[in-house]
Amino acid sequence: MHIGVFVCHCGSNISGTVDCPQTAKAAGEFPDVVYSTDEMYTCSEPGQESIIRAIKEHNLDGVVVASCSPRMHEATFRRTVERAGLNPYMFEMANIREHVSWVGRDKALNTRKAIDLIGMAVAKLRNGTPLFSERFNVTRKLMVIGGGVAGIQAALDAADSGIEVVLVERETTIGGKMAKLDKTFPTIDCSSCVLGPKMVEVAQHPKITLYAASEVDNVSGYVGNFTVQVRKRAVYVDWDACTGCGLCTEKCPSRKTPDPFNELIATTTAINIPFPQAIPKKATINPDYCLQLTKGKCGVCAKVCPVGCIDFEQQDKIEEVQVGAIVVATGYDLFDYSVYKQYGAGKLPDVITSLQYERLLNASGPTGGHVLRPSDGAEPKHVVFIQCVGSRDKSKGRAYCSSFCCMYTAKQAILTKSHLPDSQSYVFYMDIRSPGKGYDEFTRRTQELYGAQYIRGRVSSIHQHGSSLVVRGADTLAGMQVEIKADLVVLAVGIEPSRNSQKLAATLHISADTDGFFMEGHPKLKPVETNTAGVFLAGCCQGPRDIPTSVSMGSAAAAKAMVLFSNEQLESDPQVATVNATRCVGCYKCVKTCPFGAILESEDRWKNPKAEVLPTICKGCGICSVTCPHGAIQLNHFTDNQLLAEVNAICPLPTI
Amino acid sequence: MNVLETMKKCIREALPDLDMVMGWEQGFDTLHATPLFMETAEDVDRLILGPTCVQSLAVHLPSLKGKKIGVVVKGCDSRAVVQLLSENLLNRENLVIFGFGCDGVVSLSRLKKKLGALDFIESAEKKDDRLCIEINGEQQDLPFDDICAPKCLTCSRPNAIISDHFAGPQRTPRIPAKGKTALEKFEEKSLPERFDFWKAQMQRCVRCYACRDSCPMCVCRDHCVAVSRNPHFVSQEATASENFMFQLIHVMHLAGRCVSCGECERACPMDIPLGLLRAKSTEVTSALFNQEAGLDQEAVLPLLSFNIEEETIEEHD
Amino acid sequence: MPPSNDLKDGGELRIIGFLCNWCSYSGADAAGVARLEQPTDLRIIRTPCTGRIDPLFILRALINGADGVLVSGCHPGDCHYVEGNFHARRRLETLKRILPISGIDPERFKYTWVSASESGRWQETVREFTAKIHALGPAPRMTDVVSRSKDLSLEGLLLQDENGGA
Amino acid sequence: MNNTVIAYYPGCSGKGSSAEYDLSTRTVLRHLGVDALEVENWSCCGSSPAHAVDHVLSAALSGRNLARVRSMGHDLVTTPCPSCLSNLKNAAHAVRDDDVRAKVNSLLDEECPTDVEAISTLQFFLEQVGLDTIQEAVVNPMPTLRVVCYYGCLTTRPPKLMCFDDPENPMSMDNILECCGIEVIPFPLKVDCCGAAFGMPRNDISSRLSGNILNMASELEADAVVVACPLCQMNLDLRQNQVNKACGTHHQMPIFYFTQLMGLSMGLSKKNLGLSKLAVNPEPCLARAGVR
Repeated sequence: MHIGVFVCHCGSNISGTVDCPQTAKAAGEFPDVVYSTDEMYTCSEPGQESIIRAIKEHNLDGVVVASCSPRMHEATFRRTVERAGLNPYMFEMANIREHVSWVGRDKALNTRKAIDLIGMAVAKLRNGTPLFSERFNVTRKLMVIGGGVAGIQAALDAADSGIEVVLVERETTIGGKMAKLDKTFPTIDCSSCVLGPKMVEVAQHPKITLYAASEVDNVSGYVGNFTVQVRKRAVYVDWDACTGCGLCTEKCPSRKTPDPFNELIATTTAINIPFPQAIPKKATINPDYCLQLTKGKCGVCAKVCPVGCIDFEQQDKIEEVQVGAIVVATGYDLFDYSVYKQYGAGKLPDVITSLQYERLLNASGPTGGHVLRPSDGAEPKHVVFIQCVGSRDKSKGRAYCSSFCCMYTAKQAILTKSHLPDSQSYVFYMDIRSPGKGYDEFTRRTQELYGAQYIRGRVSSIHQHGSSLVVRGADTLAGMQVEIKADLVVLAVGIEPSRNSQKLAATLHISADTDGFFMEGHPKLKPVETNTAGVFLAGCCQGPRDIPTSVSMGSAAAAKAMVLFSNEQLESDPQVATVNATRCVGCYKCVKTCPFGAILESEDRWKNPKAEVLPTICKGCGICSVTCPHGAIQLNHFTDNQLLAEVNAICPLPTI
Repeated sequence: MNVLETMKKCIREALPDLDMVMGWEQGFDTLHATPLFMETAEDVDRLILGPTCVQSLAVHLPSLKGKKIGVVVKGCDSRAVVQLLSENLLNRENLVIFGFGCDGVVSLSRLKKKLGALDFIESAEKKDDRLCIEINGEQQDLPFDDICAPKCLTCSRPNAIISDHFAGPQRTPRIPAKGKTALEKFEEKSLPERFDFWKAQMQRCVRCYACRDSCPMCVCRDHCVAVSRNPHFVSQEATASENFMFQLIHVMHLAGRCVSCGECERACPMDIPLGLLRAKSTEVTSALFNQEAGLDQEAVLPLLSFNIEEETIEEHD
Repeated sequence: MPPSNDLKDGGELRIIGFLCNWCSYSGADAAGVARLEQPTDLRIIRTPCTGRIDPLFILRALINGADGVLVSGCHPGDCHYVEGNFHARRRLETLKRILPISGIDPERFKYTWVSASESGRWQETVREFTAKIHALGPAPRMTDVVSRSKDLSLEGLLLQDENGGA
Repeated sequence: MNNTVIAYYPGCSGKGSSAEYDLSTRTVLRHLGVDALEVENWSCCGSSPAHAVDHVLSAALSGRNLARVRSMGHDLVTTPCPSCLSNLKNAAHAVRDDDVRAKVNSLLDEECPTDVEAISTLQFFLEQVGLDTIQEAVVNPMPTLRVVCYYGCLTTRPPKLMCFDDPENPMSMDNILECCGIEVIPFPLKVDCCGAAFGMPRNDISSRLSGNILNMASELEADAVVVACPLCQMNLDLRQNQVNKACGTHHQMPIFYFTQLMGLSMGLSKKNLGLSKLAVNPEPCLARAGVR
């Protein structure tokens, strides 16, 4: 082999604590190294040109660049050597910046370490082989999981660009949490006036197929070619026939059915349409409360339905959908605040969540927009808002800020004043976080114009006292205890990833952070990508986001999918496992450990059992490689021999 | 009908449907048995069963995959068969297992230590718990426990645990004698003492691969990394370090799979106590995964599975 | 030849790190970006996942005379490949527990979990492990001369043979 | 439960101001088949003054008692008093640190053990005796007796030290008394402070704080308050007149130890439960509940 080594100074980043010329000189001594040099900035235009020049002049068939982390510039240099006609996988990097010059102070030791790392890279390269990508077709269809505002935006943007979209929604209507809100901050415009038209657009868009009351059961395949199994839950109504007339809901005798759309502060009928603007506007039967389904007698809805669409025998149905990319926009759920025993543990009727309060404020809510407290239906006069319930509280395992509660609490305080001019609001807060356009002005307005009293401090207890609640807390600015007699307490409950997120993450092979939010590809540069190619994120599933950010992320995720679909074909990563069929004994140990089902129990032409890797499904983890005692399955570019060569380069084989 | 005759009858009956049945016949004297490959009814006449039938015939099974094979197994041999089945290395449909209850087998190396060279054996016979042996013209009568294979002293499964035909009566498992095992005694030594011990042993190792070739769980065959040297885990040099590397590769490959048949140590011409390494590996994997190899055909190898919360593994942070 | 062979002369010991690309390698990068100073003994080998790390690599390194081997990956449950570190945990724990029988000090091998964001923790890990290896000193080698005068048979070592050997 | 033997640390108040707590606890334990062996030659736990002066000294005072328990051959000690418990637990925790242990041992004749655990008698009843056993012993349920359980600040806090019950909403006493056939009303102030620490220097504060508790109890129409702490009991019972004076109220609210009500429900004699020692006369309330 003819190997060239290029040692980068990275300005003074590396050369400050590593003797680069000496390193380059020592690198020249390694076996097969025919050329070594040091460069000021290897990644710069002239630096890359000098690599290309050297490849041609010295007839190099392998290149080692000793510079920054391969996570930074591996892709850059692979393209460089490819431009010079080399196979991009005949290239290795020695990380002498992040792992050497930036963490060690002693120049002599650093230099020695840099030389060793180059020795390891050379050894690995000498055991490398050229690798070639495969090209494959792309299914130009996008699946969006979650029909909240982020998912709706992603679906509409993608569909408008001509891409077929499948929108999967777990609930019986799209709209998500935003559909439950009364007004939005900081403009106090009506939530459903903003969202409603978009929901209608989804329903009418010729490129969008909507699966409501449906969930993703399983996903297989890979970028460009996912096969998704969608479970359409039994709703006991033939939705193709249902016109949404609502006659059934008027006649249904089971009127004590809990109403999740109203956050359980009201009841509905067993057959119901969540709200008048629901999309799809179809009736659904709640099987736990339907008298026909639980007791076997009733069937009133079936009798009154003018189109005869009630079907008590309906079963879950699984449909298989082929898509090329997936946008995950599964949103959030509220933290279960009943662990706060000092706030009544969920047992005090007039201590409610902010989302329940939205329903009380909302003109289409159970009280028709009159603020009436749950216990006795009276108008509250003193309303206490408590922020950070399940946010920024390590003792409850919630260290993170839920990001938008400060803003909606301010909004709710304003709305309280508008609904009940005689009322007085108190807001217990830790810090007011309002970093957005017009946001801080908004929270100031809440205090100055609407007279909400902001008290900086935590609430230590709430207890019932007659018909009112005693809220006891600290005012840390005044340095004293405060006790407020309140008629209604609204908890700004923190958010957490939507229930079942963990299962979905496993299904999609994406990871979640310690709080359960899905991990973005890079915190700064890949905020809507995941580490799984072809899976994108939008909205609160990635972390707490307000409406404008969720919408932006929806558009961004759609744009990423469009970029993907702009290619006729995609190239697969050749760093995948391969089976040496002559050596495989067909024990299928590798098959058992593959997390992706990328290894098949196959046969050779003489019907001997052999393992076979599907290169497009293989993600290149190498778990399989370790299971094979004689190394018949190897991970390209990280073969046993390559890794052993690295070990032997640092610790040579004993010779006695 | 005694055990041997019952066994012969079973084999004769099954033989027409089989390509071959493996058992033992007498070797060059009555103390040595050698594998017998029976293809005809006449071959069956030469079958023996007894304390000299030391070899595990399971070792030949993987290479005969595809043929219809019968095999005679002791309790310990049967565990190897079970383990091979669980690892998809054998087809149960192509296999007929002839089991019997084993009374223990002799250890030639222990016998040698008692009697010296075992050159002129006139006869050898087990009578109750003694071995009567006529050697160099002298009659010796030895307690069987003094010269049996070490594994037999603690044998908890003398009967074939899987069989299509079982000849003779079931044997009762041994209750292990009190006192420390060799492993426990060895582990009382310091790490440097152990390291020096292996260094000395590995200098004696001649890399004949008898340990590997006799191991029923060694299934790489011609592809063994020690000979193919691809992947290059170990070089061909017969130095102490390379020999040790080879032995440790063997231990890791057997982790959670070793059925404790003791064949490696028996086969070693240099009497290197390889059983220590195996015993440790078995101790570790049973403690970690609460699972013993070779007992359950449906078992998944512990190193091919995992629990999200591992109760036995302290979280390393 | 490069000066790899006389590492000990520089006061350094040979420590090999196997790091998964997604968490610990990134965490080590992040420690570099944050200029978190670390001892220089460690040489890092990058692998896609701890699930790729064959315990035999570690044994090979130790037999070759590495004074320490450090493996680090994503925290269990956070594997980029979902299950890689669950497999690794079983394999590495098995190795760690088997090591003592060989006479190799299990303290010379450590496996741990460091995420991409835990640069401080990475620095701490490298410092602690390097200090521990220095406290243990250079590892004994298979190639060192054995005293021939000692009886190094198993019986010689154990002095008696009540249970009939191993 | 037959012949269970437990090391028992009464604490100084048990021998003085809360003698009825000590008496009723022993009576009920004996009735349930538990031998409470008083720690031999025990000394004061140091209570609140000691740790305010010197942490090592405080640990040594309780450390000595732990050593006494160990010398009896026990590794578990129970005490009815939350303040004693807090000190015993603190000491047991502190001596796990090698430095602290060395300092503590240098003050003691016998070494402070590291393996003796202390639990409250309340926890002992709940976890070791068990609600089933208690319920079986009840012969005299009092369904018309409405009580509130008041736990005070120390029974469950600091939670990481006490490791018992919910720090914000403890239910252990509620559950035991319900088992005894008594009506327990949910009490919002169950873990509020009674102000005991300010009893001497700032009488006004402790009167206000104790007043809150009594007010809430009577608003909830409770017949009595039940406590598990000698200090709480003293503040609410002995000082009830002071509180009434300071707050302009007229409470006549009996303040029971939970063990006294357990004993009554098991039909044990009032004398052995020390009912006569209570400052606010419980008899009218008991008479209403049908206890004679």
